[in-house]
Amino acid sequence: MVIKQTEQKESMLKRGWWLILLIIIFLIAPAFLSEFYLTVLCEALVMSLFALSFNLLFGYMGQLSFGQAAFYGLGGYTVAMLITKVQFNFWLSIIAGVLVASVIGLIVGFFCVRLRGIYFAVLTLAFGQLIFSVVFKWHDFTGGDDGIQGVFPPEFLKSPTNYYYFLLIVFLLSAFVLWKIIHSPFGQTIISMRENSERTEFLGIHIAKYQLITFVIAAAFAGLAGAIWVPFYRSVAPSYLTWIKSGEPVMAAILGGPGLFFGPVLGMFIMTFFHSWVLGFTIYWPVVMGALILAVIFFLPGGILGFIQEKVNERKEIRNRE
Amino acid sequence: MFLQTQGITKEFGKLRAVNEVSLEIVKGDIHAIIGPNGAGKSTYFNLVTGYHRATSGKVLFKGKEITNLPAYSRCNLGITRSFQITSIYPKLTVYESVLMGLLSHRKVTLNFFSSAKKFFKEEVWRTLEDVGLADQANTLGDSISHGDKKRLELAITLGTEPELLCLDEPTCGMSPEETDIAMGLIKKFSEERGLTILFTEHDMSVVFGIAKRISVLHQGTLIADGTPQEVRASKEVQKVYLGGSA
Amino acid sequence: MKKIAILSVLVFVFSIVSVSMVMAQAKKAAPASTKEPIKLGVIYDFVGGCHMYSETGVKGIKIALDEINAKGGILGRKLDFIVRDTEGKADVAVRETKDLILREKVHFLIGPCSSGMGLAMQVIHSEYKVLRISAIANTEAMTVDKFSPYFVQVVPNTYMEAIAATRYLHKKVPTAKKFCTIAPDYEFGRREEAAFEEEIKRLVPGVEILYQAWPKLGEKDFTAFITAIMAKKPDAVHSSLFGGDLVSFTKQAAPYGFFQSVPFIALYDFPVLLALGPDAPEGTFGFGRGCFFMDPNPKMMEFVEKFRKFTGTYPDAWAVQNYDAIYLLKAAIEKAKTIETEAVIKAIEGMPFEGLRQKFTIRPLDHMGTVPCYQGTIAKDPNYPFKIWKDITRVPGEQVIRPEASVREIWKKTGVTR
Amino acid sequence: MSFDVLFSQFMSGIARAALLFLVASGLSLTFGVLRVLNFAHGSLYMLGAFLSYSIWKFLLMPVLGFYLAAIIAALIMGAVGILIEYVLLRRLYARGWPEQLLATYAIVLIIMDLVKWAWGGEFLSIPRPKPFTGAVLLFGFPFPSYNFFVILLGLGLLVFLWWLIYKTRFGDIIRAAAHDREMVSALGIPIPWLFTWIFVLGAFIAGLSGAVTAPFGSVALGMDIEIIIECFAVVVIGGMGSLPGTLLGSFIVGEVYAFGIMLKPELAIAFIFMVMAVVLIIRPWGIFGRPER
Repeated sequence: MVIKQTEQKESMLKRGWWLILLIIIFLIAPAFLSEFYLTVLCEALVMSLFALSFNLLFGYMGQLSFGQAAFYGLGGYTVAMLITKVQFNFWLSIIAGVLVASVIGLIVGFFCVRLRGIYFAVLTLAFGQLIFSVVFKWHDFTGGDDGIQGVFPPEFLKSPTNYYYFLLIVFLLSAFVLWKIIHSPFGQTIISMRENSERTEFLGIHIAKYQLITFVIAAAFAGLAGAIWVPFYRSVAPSYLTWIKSGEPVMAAILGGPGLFFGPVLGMFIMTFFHSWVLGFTIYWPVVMGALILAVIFFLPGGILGFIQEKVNERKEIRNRE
Repeated sequence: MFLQTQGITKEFGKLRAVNEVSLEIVKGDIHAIIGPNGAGKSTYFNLVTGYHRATSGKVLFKGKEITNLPAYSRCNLGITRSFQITSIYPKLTVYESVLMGLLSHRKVTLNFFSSAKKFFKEEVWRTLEDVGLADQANTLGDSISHGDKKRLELAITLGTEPELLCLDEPTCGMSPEETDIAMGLIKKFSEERGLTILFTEHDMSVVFGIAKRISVLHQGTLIADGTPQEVRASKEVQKVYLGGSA
Repeated sequence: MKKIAILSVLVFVFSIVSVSMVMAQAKKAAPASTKEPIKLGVIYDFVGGCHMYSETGVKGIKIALDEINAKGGILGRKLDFIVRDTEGKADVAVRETKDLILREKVHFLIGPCSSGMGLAMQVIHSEYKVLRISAIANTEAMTVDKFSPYFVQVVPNTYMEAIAATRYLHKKVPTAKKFCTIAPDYEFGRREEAAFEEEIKRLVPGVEILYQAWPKLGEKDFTAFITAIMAKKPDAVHSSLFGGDLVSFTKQAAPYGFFQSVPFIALYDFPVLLALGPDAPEGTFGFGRGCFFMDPNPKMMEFVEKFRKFTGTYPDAWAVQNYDAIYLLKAAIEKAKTIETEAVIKAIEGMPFEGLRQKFTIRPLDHMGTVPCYQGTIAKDPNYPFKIWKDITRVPGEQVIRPEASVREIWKKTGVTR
Repeated sequence: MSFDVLFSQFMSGIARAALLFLVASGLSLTFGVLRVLNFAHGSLYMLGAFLSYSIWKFLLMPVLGFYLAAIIAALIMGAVGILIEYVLLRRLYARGWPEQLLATYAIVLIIMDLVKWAWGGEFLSIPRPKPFTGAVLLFGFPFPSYNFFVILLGLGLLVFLWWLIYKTRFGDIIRAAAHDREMVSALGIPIPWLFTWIFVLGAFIAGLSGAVTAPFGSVALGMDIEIIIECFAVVVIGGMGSLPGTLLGSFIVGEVYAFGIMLKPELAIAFIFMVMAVVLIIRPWGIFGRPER
């Protein structure tokens, strides 16, 4: 179905050096990036974290959720309300945002994990829209349609470059944690559940419990992404919770390659830079994005990174045979 | 008392697939359940392993009632099974598949941070060597031969270090040589690891060669239960097997 | 082998990024000499109901710009503009605002259409100290609650517009005591109905608001709201429905005999009346911000000719207000003799201005233009293929603008220091 | 709450239900039978509405104009359905349903821009067709006659689909395919062509329902995003691939929305998703649906 390749055996050392090179590129990026593209890079980082949290469910647990934006938005709204209404401490508001997203994730997940495939997708879509319509309509509490403005970070984080480094640290830490989870015994369990849930159940695994834990982790990281994003743009709006926003990580994962850890990250980077670049000279961005998706689905079945992975493996096999 | 079913019954609508079967499996035995197709062998098997829930009657394991326990809890008590259609991990390597059993049994699956590959290296290699799959440790599940897949499933179940191993037609679809190897393995594990084996089979020669005790089911009811010699001599069995319809 | 391949992809992605950076760097390097054109960032919502208003707004800007550039521009510098779309999403609106300020280096901003976007942008361009003029979005939150010195409004805000409309409704139906309201559920609708409630309580002692309907913006099916309102049997209904929503509401309410049984006032401006054509309910009241037929002064009629030559149709309120906004900016720059933001703001405060909607000034306290509000009754007119208004009243901004004391009171609550 | 208030609210619920049934019945074919999470159904509905507006404006026939425009628009949308299914979806049946979902999502983006580019942002509106302009007195309460037309059309479509699905061979094959795709193809029935016809029928109904809703309100951008989620709710509540299910689903959603507006206007939309979630939790395959094999 979706997963062509499982994770090749990677020791940290063998992959290590190019990862470090990448992090260096990220560290020196602000030096030669114009402030606008630094903003776009920040958005790419946050949305990549959102895509990673989504891919924990889709790529690794094998279930497509179409309501993850609800947790992303809830994280953002919690921070916005705490900071603007009660002038709560910035760092604690972010933690609160993650907690709120996790708790709602637990409640929603409790119902969703008993379903599979299309039913799981449609139920998460229904819950996502339910949460969106409550936030959208609860005018006096959430500010209704135009959301909340004036969500300022602490003084030293007001400059975009400093905030960029803050986002980079949070992204790298979260990516590291997610990487560890996927390669931990817990990760191995959810991958086995994806591959053959009946076999795994008969090895003594309570499938629903593990899916619920994964759902809560995904909701927590989606909430974190929303929580660190809202102060950067100083405002949050209900459009953060719609099913259209939930569709973005789905696109990024399938574009980049859901079978690989960094697939959704590459997918989201391409989408974000592509969007801001195309929007620069035309308002007809959606048709370009639609064409790009169709191209990838038909010509690069495993996603861009998946395709490259295959090419690399083929060349490796040819070399081994010689 | 190792495993006991008391008047266990299973109905699918009006069809009574298993009809009040009371049976006892002794620890350490290799116990076969035989009967013509549709005799209710698999259904009985599924009742013991928790795949189906019994309509009535009791299942007791080491004196504790497990009739309504879900499959994963029974597995944690030490009952694990293989499936008639081999159920393995097509996209995972042989090594990872066997490791999964161990991770679950040794209760480390809620560990979020240490790397899964570091766990139980010796046990996995030992099991792989026991079933003769050590050389294919890194190949994917769906790119090994049919016989190897059966042995892989056996290795996976051994990974959970069970006390009672239930095998649903372990030699189905195997050539005579493969059947002997498989049976040899089952006998070896039973002796080496003190495993109680419960398996269904419809090939007579296989059953009489290895089983210590045999139970015969016919249209859901138990018609004979005892040593291979007693069962071979019993009139009902001959009527069912040799005389055509009962 | 694998790592080289994956690295090649990521380097490839970043090469696109760095190439476009180099282009951006080059542009930044060029010194901003006095002869450089004055750059105007136009940012509107080309989505849903706002798409139509944004398009006509941009046409109004184009006409004004062509005229000004034909006469040598402002302070001898040509005026050019860049149009951007917010897609109706707050995060896209904020990013586009940053792009216009940081990458395109615009000197002034104009827009957006929806109030929600306006609020989200206001925080950003105030931080970067760039002046924005609003010619369509008109929530009072922009000039009062979330006041920013870097913002000027030439559209009557929700408070002014609702007060004027309520007075007209009361004048037309003095005996009405029981009211219902129906408004789109977002910033604009909420503010208008709040102002209506405040004013009707002042005008009619013992007034009763029986039911408030809040269809979502872009609602397609109003039948449930219509039947719910008619069931309450109100004496009159105030509404701030507009555009596509008002068209749908009107067509769905007509067969229920809604317009015959209850006096109704809503934003029946030119685009709505054009779309409704024969379905436009005669005798129903409308309020608006200045389409051509609401203020047929000579300057306006001249603009109508130019607009019809350029677009083949009549100018609506959004074209008129955007046109006025450009000329207001021109007057302020010429008075300040520089395009430096602080000087232009100082010049624009209290400056009297003669636009298509005749005279108004920009109040120094909250940069709110004392722009007029118009009301009228829908009627046929021989020389137009669509219905327009009769017995039109033009309420000057001064009569309905929120008194300064009340503005300062709100500022205490929302923490604005001025 | 006097009787006539409840009755009028109930009737406005019926009007909305009839409309929802028109649109959702097409979706219940593609989503229910083909199990394709077809987001593009809303876009075909919107394109049908815009096309019928342009054709009606072009024809300018006083009475028949509207009906002719609706039929032509629906036929064009059927052709577009063939294009989408044959060129795109047919290659994806072998792949997983997430790819199919994303392909329909891409089509939504493309059609959205196509409509924005071709028709721009004006609010286009078609007046109600001749015989159905006024209102009918029902128990003393005016009820727009156009709503009757929509209800009649809905019933007509119901009978047609019921006859097609339960009384023809083509229908038998559809029901069999809905239940077990491999078995049907094993019997030598050309599944690909069957699926094309189902998708075309779905697209035709989407186009027709778009044209029929045009006189209701304004034909404007955003119709697609608006309607598709409610259609999913209708199909999911009623039961996938079951016609009576879609009828019941549209009735429930129509009435929940109508009475929601009266009791708690703010939460009207939320109520629909609550019902959808409850049904999915208790009976994932919907009230009349059958569990997937």
